[in-house]
Amino acid sequence: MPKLNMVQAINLGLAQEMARDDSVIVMGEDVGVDGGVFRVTDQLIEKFGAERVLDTPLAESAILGSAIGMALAGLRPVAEMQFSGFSYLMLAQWEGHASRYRARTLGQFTVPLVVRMPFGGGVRALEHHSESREAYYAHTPGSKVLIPSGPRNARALIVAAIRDPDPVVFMEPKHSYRAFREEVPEAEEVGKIGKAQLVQEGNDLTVISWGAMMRPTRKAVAAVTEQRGAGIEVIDLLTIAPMDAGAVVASVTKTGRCVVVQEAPRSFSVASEIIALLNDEALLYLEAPVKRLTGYDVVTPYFGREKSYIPTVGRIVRGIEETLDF
Amino acid sequence: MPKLNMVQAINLGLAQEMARDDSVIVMGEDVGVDGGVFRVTDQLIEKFGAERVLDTPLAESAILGSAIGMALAGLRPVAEMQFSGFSYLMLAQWEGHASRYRARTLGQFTVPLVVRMPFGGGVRALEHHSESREAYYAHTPGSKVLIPSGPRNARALIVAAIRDPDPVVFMEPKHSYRAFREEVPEAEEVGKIGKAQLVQEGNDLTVISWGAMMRPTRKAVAAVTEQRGAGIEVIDLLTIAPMDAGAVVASVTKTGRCVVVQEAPRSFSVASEIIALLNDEALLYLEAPVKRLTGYDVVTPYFGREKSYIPTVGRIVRGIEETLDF
Amino acid sequence: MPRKQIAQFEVPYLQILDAQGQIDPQLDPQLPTDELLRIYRWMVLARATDQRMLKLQRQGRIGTFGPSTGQEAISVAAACAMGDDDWFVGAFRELGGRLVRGEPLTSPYLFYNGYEEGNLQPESSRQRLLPINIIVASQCLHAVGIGYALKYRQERAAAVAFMGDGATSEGDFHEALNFAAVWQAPVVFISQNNQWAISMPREQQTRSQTLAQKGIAYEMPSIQIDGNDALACYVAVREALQRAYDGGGPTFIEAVTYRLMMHTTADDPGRYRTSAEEDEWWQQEPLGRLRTYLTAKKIWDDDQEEALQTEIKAEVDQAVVEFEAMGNFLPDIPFDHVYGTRHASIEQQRREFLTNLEQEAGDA
Amino acid sequence: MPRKQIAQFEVPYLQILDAQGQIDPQLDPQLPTDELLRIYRWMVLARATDQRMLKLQRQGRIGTFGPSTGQEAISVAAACAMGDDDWFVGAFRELGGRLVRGEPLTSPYLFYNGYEEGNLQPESSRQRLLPINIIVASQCLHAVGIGYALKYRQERAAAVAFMGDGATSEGDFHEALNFAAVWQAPVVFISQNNQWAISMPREQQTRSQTLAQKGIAYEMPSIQIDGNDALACYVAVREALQRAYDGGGPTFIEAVTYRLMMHTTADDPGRYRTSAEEDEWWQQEPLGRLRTYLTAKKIWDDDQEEALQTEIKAEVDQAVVEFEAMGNFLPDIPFDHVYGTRHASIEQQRREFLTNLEQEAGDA
Ligand SMILES: Cc1ncc(C[n+]2csc(CCOP(=O)(O)OP(=O)(O)O)c2C)c(N)n1
Ligand SMILES: Cc1ncc(C[n+]2csc(CCOP(=O)(O)OP(=O)(O)O)c2C)c(N)n1
Ligand SMILES: [Mg+2]
Ligand SMILES: [Mg+2]
Repeated sequence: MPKLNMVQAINLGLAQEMARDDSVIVMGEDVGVDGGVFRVTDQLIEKFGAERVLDTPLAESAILGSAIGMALAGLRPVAEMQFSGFSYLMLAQWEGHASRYRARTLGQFTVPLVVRMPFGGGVRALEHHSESREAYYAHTPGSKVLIPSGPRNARALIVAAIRDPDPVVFMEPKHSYRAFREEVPEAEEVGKIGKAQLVQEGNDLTVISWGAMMRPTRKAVAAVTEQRGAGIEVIDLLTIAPMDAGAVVASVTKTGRCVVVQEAPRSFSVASEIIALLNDEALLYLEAPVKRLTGYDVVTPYFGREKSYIPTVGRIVRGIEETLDF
Repeated sequence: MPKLNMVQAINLGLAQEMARDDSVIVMGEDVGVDGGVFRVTDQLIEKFGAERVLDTPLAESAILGSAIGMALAGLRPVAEMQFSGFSYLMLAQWEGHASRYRARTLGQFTVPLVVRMPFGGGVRALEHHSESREAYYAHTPGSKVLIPSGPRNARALIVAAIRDPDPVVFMEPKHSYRAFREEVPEAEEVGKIGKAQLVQEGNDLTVISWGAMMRPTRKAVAAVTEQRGAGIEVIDLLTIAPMDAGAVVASVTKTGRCVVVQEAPRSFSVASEIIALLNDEALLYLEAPVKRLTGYDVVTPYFGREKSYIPTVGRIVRGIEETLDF
Repeated sequence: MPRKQIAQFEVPYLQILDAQGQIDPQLDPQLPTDELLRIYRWMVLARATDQRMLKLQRQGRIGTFGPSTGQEAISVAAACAMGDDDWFVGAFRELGGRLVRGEPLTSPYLFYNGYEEGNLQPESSRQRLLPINIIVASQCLHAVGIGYALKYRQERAAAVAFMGDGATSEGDFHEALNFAAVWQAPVVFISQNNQWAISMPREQQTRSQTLAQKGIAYEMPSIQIDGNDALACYVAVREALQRAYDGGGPTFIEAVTYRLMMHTTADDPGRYRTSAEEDEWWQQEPLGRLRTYLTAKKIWDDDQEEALQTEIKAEVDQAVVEFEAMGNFLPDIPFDHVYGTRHASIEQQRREFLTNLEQEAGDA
Repeated sequence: MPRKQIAQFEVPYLQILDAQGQIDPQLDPQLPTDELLRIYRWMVLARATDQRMLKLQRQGRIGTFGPSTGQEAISVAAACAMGDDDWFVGAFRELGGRLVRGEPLTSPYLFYNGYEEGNLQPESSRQRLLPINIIVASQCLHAVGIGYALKYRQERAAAVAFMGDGATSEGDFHEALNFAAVWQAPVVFISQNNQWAISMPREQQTRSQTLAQKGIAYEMPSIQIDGNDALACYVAVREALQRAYDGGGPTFIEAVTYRLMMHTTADDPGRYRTSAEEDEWWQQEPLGRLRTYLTAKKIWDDDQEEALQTEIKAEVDQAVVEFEAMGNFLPDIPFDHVYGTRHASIEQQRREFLTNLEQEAGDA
């Protein structure tokens, strides 16, 4: 099995789906000749031609809006927003059309499409290139929101997203793009949308995270486990919406303690929703407040300061310990 | 004191602020000659002229984007989005500029402006005219989000919003526009941004709501109080972000039980954040799960079905009772 | 100072049938009689439906809606000029065209009474008719994507997108025309310039003398036509479709017309325009002049007109009866169509919803 | 078929100094010597700063940035043509113009090293220089609002907005030009058509022959100019400003230039364009031709050039030294500027942040 980084893994998934189904079209700014500014779509134009790998003009609303038209007419577009920070330009098309077409027509017209977008910080990038706003999309009914955390699940989930009958926001944690490699089988693997992954079992505390935060989370969990011998359960959410409530609730019902690690600002966020869910279904099992280790409710600082604003291994370790000791 | 409905009350606030300060400019689609599709800006063009009450072309991003320019240059624009359902077209300007200019320039450039927008359902309107998406704005750092619930606080808050040094999203619950009247003093009243209102004190349970949901909430509370003699504390949030955490926590710390009533879809919402806040600060005081009485996570139905999807008095009564009886 | 001119552009105009119903013989497209009568019949049906809806709205039997009276020519003629494989991508003021494309006569009532069922196209139809679109200009982009898909699949077909004059101010309009031109997508963009966007007159919406000239920004063949002249509409759309089918890419058509009624039933035009202006435009409305022409051409007479009116009244009556007999609107249908897949959290909320609904019934 | 033409448009072009530095005497604006030398000096300083940044970036001393080498003429000439009361509203490739407008020489380094401090304008300055704007085309709208405010306050001033060629595809560009035209706002829109938007060549960005013709859509005076000809840039901007001051509303200028370097330091142009193309454009770059002209005009010679280069190198060296000596970047400053008012929840998070920071320090 080849060892791939996340960029290569998503590229593999895209290439395989394009080979399998000629209704799959890749489109966006610089996705063709340039292969994408992160090279996620590298070589696709050579393999599948400029009719299936569209270098579009610079207009995010048009990229999604025309992708919606393609999907209505039977194609399966995979559109890229060059950075999630520019995706708000297409939110009206997302909220108003992509997420609604099925409901509006009681299933007669559907828009199976994927919007891929790199998101998150930690790569010393310019303004607007470091935010995490998955909550916008997750709060929009009719949207599916996926966030892979590693090469293998990224490949499996991009395939699932492309085959899914619904519009999917596929948010790629750019900090993880080249951070590590995993074995990714050539053979087809199709992720399950709506399912979280139980990364590690434990009885004392549940840590829930997703995307780029999975790495510091795992390191922190390893450290705490080593230091204290605590049994920590780790959940990788993978699907943000519709969330795998069952997995979250089952775990915390068992452990009674929970820490959520997220890069996005704290308030009105995915972490908030996880807590609300636990309140609904597991309150009586909670032995400590659920801890939110998150970004702060400040305007994302330029990269000179960003590091301190993203949860670190040390902060996660302390958060877990405090929750264990509560 | 004249008895005014919410439309008249906001109109009064706008007119008084325009008279007081010639840097206040009203702008938007049909706000001038037509006086706004809901008449909130009625007569302003007659009183202040077409240079200060701008009927703009049909373009939401331009309305906010040019308002940002005006604010940078020292004006205080009050821009209208004709319906919140079209405001996503300006979210990129909001997230990318309005909410960031202060942070970006460490306070050197600021954008004191207000974006008014009617939101919410219950008025038998067409698609996109019934949603509640306050969570988008609330989740955006640097944004202040206000939602009045009645004529008097609407007037006081619009005045506060106009005078505030920051960009404010002022969401007007259109169902409450003409639903009832209140005495609104001619004399200046300036609301306090960041402060919730304790509508009614009680020791047994806290109900938190805002906007149009305050009315069924109050009715439900009256019914439960009458039936059971329970002491129910009622909080009208008024400011969604930055939220008055102190008021919420103090109340639930006292009562131990809490119900949140909201029109918006449930997940990743303001209600979720309130629960997360209580988890952080008041978990040990909770005698029952906080109950979310909310819209569902479905695409807002057309108005033929909408009624069942908006929390009703009966549903709130039952929610309160269940939480009391937990 | 002497400066080079590096590009020149012109904006053409087409009117075939003038406001008095006189045809310009040089421009006569010589449409077959049955096609002329077909166009006329749909225009009459659209007008009758529109006026009935107005009545129903005033009686509280349907909700807010935006009448299209006075604008029948362009959407009907366009729809008649279209082929079966073409896609109709409307805004919200193309009632006539929608009916031509096979929308059930009951659908407008259902839609404006708040039921998604009003968006359903007959299973038997080609279903290349998108639902009404309310987010101004947003649909222009869908047409571009559809056009791209048609081109990609090498179908000899096009997408026809409608928008208002106000819509041309939105970013989505601009992005759509640019994408369509770059892709040379088979799309016909038709701006119904009805002089008003709610209370905003055309002259304040944009400073350009014509809307048609906006196509120059995209090097797109563009034309202004008399949008109340069904023949000019038909000819211009047919030409544009032909260009699209032949690989010649998109066309932009400005159809000059007038919104004779209120913006929607919630609107009061008396606040922003004079009835004198309305009266003037009533003189130019499309049905009368087409009837004059058909009569002059001796393919139509008063008896036929009377028979048609009777027939159409019956059709409209029948549709309203059918609409009002419809009742089985399942309350939890929104839960079925959030996603195309089932999810536990949605199903749990559905149960909660149904329990609540039962209890509400008990409350009453 | 004979059709009426109802409107005609032309797109003018202006070049004064050709690629060889030859002036068209008919078009010579006869700028005073000190103004010519001032323009040249800023262009040289911009080039030197740009090249130094490239070096610093390669050494990891600053982060990703987008060089403006080759595009100095337009932003410098525009800034030199502007009055003190005018607003400079840039995108991200107007380094030269920004420096002219009084941006501290250390700011670019600070900005591209990830500190908001790089956006601070000297307290002593007029501060009509907005920070770098990264959301393509979004700043065009800010310029329109500023223009409106200037008009409203009856200031004799204008806003000058810069954007790229790619930017003309965004909806915000369209909406901005439309609003500006409708409001007749004093705004000068300058599109730096540098032939590329990252990997997207100008011809695929839009189908129009020129970008200038996009102004026709808004009935806006528009012109294409040689953007590497500092004189044409100066003249065109001055004319546009004059029009704006005089109540004549906005102007759209397409300045044809070329991005001689990579899009940003993260980009590899070798993936999408040839070095032959780059070489060709190096022949037309703006500094050389202006120097040739100044030399031919006998107001500049090699000694002066050498002295200038030495002087500017020292200035740049000094700026880098100053930049690298800066250090007191308070970590919790973002909490100060979320709002202009204090809020308990933000202050609580600040405390949490500071505690964490202390503990992190302990971790290390
Ligand atoms: C994006 C958006 N903004 C605002 C509205 C509210 N609105 C509905 S129709 C309309 C005017 C549309 O004018 P025009 O495009 O000329 O179409 P017409 O109504 O004249 O057919 C407005 C402002 C909307 N539906 N969508
Ligand atoms: C709205 C938006 N979309 C995408 C990007 C990413 N991006 C940054 S610059 C750029 C190309 C800009 O091209 P152009 O307008 O020609 O300016 P140039 O870089 O050539 O100066 C892109 C796509 C962005 N910054 N903003
Ligand atoms: Mg109109
Ligand atoms: Mg460019």
